[in-house]
Amino acid sequence: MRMLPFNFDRLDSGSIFLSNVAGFHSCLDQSEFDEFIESSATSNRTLNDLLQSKLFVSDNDNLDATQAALSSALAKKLLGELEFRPIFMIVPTLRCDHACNYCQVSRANAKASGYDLDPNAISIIVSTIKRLSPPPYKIEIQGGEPLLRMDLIKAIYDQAESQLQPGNFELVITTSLSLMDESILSWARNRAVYFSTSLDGQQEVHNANRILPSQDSYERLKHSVKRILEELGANRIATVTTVTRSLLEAPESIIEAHLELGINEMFVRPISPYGFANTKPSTEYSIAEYMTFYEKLFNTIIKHNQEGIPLVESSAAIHLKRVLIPGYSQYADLKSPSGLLLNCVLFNYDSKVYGSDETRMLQRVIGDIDFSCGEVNSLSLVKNDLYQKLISSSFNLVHPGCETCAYQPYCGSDPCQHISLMGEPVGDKSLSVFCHYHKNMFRFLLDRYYSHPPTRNILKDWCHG
Amino acid sequence: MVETIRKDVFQLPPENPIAAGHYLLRTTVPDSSNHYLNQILIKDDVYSPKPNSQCITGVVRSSGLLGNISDGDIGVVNANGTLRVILSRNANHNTVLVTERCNNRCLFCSQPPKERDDDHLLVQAGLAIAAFQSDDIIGISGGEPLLYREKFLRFLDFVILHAPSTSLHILSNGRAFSDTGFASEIAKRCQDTSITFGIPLYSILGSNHDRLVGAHGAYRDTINGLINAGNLGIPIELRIIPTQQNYKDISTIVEFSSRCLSNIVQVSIMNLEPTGWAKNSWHNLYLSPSSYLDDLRNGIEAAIEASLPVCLFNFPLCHIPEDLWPYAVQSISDWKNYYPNECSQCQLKSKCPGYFTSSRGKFHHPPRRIEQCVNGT
Amino acid sequence: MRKWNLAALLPGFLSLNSSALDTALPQNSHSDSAKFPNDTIIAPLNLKTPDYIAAHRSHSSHRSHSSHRSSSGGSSYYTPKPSYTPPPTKQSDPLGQPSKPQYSTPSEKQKAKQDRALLIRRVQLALQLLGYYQGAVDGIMGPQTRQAIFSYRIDKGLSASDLIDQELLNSLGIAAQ
Amino acid sequence: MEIRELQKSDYTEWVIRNTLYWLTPYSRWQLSDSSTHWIIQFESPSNDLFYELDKLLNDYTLRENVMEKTSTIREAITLNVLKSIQQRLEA
Repeated sequence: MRMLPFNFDRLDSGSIFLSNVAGFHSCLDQSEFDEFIESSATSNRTLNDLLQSKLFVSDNDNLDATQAALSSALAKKLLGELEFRPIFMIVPTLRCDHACNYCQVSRANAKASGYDLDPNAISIIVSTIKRLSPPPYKIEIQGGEPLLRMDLIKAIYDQAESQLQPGNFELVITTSLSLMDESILSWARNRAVYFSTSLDGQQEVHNANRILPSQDSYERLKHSVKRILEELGANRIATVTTVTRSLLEAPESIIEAHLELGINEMFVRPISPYGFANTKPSTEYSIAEYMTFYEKLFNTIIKHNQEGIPLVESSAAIHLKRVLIPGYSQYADLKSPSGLLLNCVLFNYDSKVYGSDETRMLQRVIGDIDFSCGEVNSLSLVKNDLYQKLISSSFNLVHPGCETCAYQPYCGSDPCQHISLMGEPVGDKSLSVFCHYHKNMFRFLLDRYYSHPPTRNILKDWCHG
Repeated sequence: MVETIRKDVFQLPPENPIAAGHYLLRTTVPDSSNHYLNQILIKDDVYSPKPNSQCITGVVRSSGLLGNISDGDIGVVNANGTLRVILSRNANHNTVLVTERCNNRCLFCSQPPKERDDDHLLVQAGLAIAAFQSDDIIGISGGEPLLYREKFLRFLDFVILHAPSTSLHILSNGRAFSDTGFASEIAKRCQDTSITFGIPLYSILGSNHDRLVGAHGAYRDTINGLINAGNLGIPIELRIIPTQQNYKDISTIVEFSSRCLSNIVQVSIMNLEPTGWAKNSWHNLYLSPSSYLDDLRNGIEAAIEASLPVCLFNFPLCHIPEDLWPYAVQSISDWKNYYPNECSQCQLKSKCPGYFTSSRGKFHHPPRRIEQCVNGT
Repeated sequence: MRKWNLAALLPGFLSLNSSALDTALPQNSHSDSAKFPNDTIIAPLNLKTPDYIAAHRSHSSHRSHSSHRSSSGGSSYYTPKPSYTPPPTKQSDPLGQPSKPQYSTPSEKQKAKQDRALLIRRVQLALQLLGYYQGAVDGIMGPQTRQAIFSYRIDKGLSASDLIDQELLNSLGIAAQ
Repeated sequence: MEIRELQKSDYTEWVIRNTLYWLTPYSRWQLSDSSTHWIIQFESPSNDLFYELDKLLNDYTLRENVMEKTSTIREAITLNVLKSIQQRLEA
């Protein structure tokens, strides 16, 4: 028997997680692992067959075929992740009614001028979208607070309907919902319009993060979500939770907030460590602290599931899907090369076009480099040196630190984060927040998946649901 | 005699004997000769004068035959005076055999191979397909059709030229595709017409696959072949037949296909058919689906996870649990498909794949009670 | 440990998507596997319908992979049969369109001639199918046809000649007229 | 400040460098060597650091063991794939 290349990592429960370039994985216990390293076989015949079927080992007769299979799989994976399948983001305004502590997008005052999209640009933006990719289209309206310019959102929808054809696109509005009203609801009713909103916890936590002059961000959100659920249905609203320092101590607050609003699915993530976020010492925490929090949150969610309340945490689902589902590469953060440009094209309010939400933010902080790929009228995506360099340097297969990591085939790369924190796109993984976060998520989730069968069944439902 | 869904063999009336060979069967008098095959006219038993046409080679008076064919079907007359309908417009599935030669010796081969020159089968198949002019799918089986190599490329060219609307589904062990040049030639032809290859893979353990197909080195060729074919754009239906030797490998075969192979258009999991050599070692091969349900389910799950379409073939519904019914398809060719008497009361009969006629006697696994009591109530 | 330099290859990687990323292209043009000649190892780009999860938050309403049933049915190989349409006849073919009206039977000689042409045609088709004959399927016993018959007979160990006889017809599996 | 000396006969440079790569978050370090030893100087030693050091040394030694058996195949696969993609792009 001939051993084939693989990487490994130790899970908390003591088992050892193996993966190879083709994306196969397997879990061994310590003694099986030792035997395998020693002699390319364990004393468990069934396990040996499994390891052979997953291309961790080959019989000598078929070595060339096995090698060809590994190559074919790697090529399939690389080409799949190179596919250009962008989500199109449009920023109708940078103005916002909120003044949040950690606002990731530098915002503009609600009354400021010069931060809105020129209505005449909309038709060009939509025709550019049509030229760039085949249907279906997903158009995400970003901000600022886009509901400040509902007129522009409607114009975008109308343009999309006439140029892209109904049924070929959907519009996702990312909004705090503070300006939601009945007229918006009735407009959305028969249109492919979805809402995505930030929910940072229950009243106290949410209002501490999401600062409105009237101090009632949570109440407004709660009312709007209730109306969306009543009028449009549960599939029209989704939430994102950004974990701040104050939430770290109170994971159950997220769950309670979702239950209070009647939403079963949550998407929880750590605060972005970008240098340009208004990070004050009070909002900073380590990934170790985050994982302690996440573990509590996760355990409570699983407990709810076991008691018949079908809560879903989507970050967990996304990480596991990357491992369990061959070809799953729709999540821009977890792919290599990075999802920059390949998964996202952003049309900013000032007609500039960016390859991700983060690049337009980087632009606000690092003014002397042009992070855009030009204006919508003079777009040059391919010839842009900066994006070539960024994407080129985002293949984690060859990154120091990643090449011996067992999660490399499932992980991604974030050149923008590394630029913002370390001044270069590859980053020192030993200090990288991106690496710490994702590595620990994989490690934690796979441990739970393999060491606890009841949890495993719930996680399977999340991945397949 | 068991009642099949569609009868396909008929004894010809002894008067006016028809010479052996392939014929285009006509129910109306043709006004022109056929380029590819001689034509015979099928009439009912009532005597009528032989029609005055130079375009037909003979007349068969048989109501039984007439009732079972359509104008334009293809039949083969044997020396013993029987006629077998090989391409039928009424059939759920048409297949032609192009060779009996094979480089595998599958333990459950339904068409045990013979080592002799049988190029004439390829010629007859080509002429029959051209004469049949179907715009549907015709199955090509063997033997191993790709043993023809160059000739098979000519055969495909012939079909593309003379029966351009006909799609082909070709059963092959895929070993020939390990030759990249040959695979590219086939791939070129897949651009011109709709061609799918049905290729079996029985295990990702090379020795296990080789043992089941009775040929050392087969796994290696088939794996290299599947990789080449898929990556070159040849559409592949991947076939898995669970036996006692490989039922545990179902889900790893599926995961392998989804990670390493491209262009898998369908994964077909097929219940063993008790014909040919499978009968010899039936008791060492056959495994009742109920004894490997978890493996079956895991395989289906793995396919769904990877967005690979998956189907169960030849599984009577009463042999698998209800959650797997959506994947079971009625697929047994109608001329060898039957339902035992016990099935007559079953409410699901119309949706059920039923049995192979060959599964009678000691190979039969009788219908069972379905949990919800739909069987026999 | 690495002897190869991936970064050096990457401008190429990017140009993989250049057709998609170039807005100067005509409408609806997008990256397409067919544009790239396939190599043995490389899988074609799969243009599957994406299961969108946005960089931020996706709406879970469109999870394409959960459509369990789309796969079942196996209907791709078992579709209902269309009704029969007679084989096309070529205008240029005298045999396909009998020039004489039905009431006037052709002479025995003429019938034999037509039968012979039909038989030659089928031999030509069979030899075309087996790769021996590249000429026109015209029912005429020309030099190319004779050469093809000769080669075939030699290959199959039949008696060496360029004639159509029962031995040849049996070998090819063609019925005599 | 604390110094660890590791025998060169026990650990290769590959193992030492990969191990140290992941120790940066725990402490600043400096590597030097004598003819027989790797000499590592840690600025802020701690129990966590040395626990991690031992674990990493152990695991990278195992990885090196695996690499020795598999690196030829690994290189071949990666090169083969990249070359094929490149060829297709240039075609």
